[in-house]
Amino acid sequence: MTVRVQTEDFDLSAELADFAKGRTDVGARVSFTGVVRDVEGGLDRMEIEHYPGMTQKAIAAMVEQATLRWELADCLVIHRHGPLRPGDQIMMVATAAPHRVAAFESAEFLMDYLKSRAPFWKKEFGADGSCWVDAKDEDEDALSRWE
Amino acid sequence: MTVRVQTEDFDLSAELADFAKGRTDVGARVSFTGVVRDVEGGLDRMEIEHYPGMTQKAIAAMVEQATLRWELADCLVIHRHGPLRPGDQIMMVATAAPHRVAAFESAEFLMDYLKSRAPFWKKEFGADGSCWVDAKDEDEDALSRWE
Amino acid sequence: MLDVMYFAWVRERIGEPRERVETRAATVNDLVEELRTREERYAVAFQDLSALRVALDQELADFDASLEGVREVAFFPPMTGG
Amino acid sequence: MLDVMYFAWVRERIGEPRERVETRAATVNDLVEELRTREERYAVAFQDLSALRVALDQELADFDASLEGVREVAFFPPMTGG
Repeated sequence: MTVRVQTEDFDLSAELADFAKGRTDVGARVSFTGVVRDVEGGLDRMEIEHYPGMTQKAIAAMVEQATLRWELADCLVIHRHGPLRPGDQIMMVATAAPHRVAAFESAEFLMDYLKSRAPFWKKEFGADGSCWVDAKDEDEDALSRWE
Repeated sequence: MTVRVQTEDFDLSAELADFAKGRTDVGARVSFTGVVRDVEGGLDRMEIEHYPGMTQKAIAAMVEQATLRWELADCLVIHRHGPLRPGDQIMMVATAAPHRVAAFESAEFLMDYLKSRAPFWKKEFGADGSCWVDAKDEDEDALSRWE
Repeated sequence: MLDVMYFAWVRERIGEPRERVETRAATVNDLVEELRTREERYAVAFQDLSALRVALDQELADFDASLEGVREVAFFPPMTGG
Repeated sequence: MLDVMYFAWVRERIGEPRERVETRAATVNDLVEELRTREERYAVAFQDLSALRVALDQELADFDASLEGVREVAFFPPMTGG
């Protein structure tokens, strides 16, 4: 189980190349990658602020919850902070499990919690100035699925 | 949208490295990889038989259904046939979408349909002889989620 | 004339992957009945239809589907892809 | 004495990322009340508590939570990770 919070980009390919590889008890591997979108074409950059003392611990606690809930062989979370451009990778989650349902559900569980419970805040900078990205009700609602 | 049915292995890293990359309308990418498991330690190899005339068409139809149901920027399915060893990759699905829910759901939809509706049959060879892998009721039941 | 194909353990029980079948069967069920009476190996392979699936011209179909215009019929167990 | 930290637009409204606060507030709500009366910028930042979240010693908490034994309090808007 690995959690990394960093400003540097990550190489999804390299991360997945060795992820839970060669284990004969793993039938399913799922990965999710979040990417900076520029919906209206006016986004110059995004800056992600975080709470250094809390971030790593908060994510590790989510991973811990996932391992209690599902039979997981391995789990990896990487989340970036700092300035990012449209098309840049923001974060990734990877899960490895005996069965596909556990691999999918645990990855979705981690994503839902990262969205609303990991201490990150996104600010967008564009031609029209800057603004903090609002949390979405649907992201908060997504958590109810796991309660 | 790409569908490949092949005996050769695939490089997940290389496949994902360029998958829907550089598109600023894509916020989420999900990948699933299925791997040969050796649950009881007695598996020598698995052989996957398929129905050449039907396989590609059947999978393409599933991908088509997924694109009608979710807003997808891209979709990739690779499925192997022939002899495979424990730990070998069997298949992969990758989806790219504006939002994470579409990326996750479409990947799960494709997996559920591939399990029970793509014309592949698995035979396991071990110390105790060989046997065809039975379809599981839970895999058939999983389809009801999408009806 | 139909191309009839068999996969997985159906193929193993029939003993060949495909054959040309001269038939006037109107439906898949009729074809199955015809084959069953031919030889013991067909009777064995088609013993329990609930354990079988059928595709007509490479599309999944039901056993009561018509064979009119069909060129290729395939019999196989439930699929185990993924 | 408490370490009080601010993130995102709360930090921008307060004008600094952290400060040491001398207080005898018993709960987070009490601390918020104290800060509000200090200066206009606190009143602005803490105007609508439903738009804020609080963490005590780096764990999410409620505004009625006790500050007993707490060393670090952080205020911020709802998180937008992932």
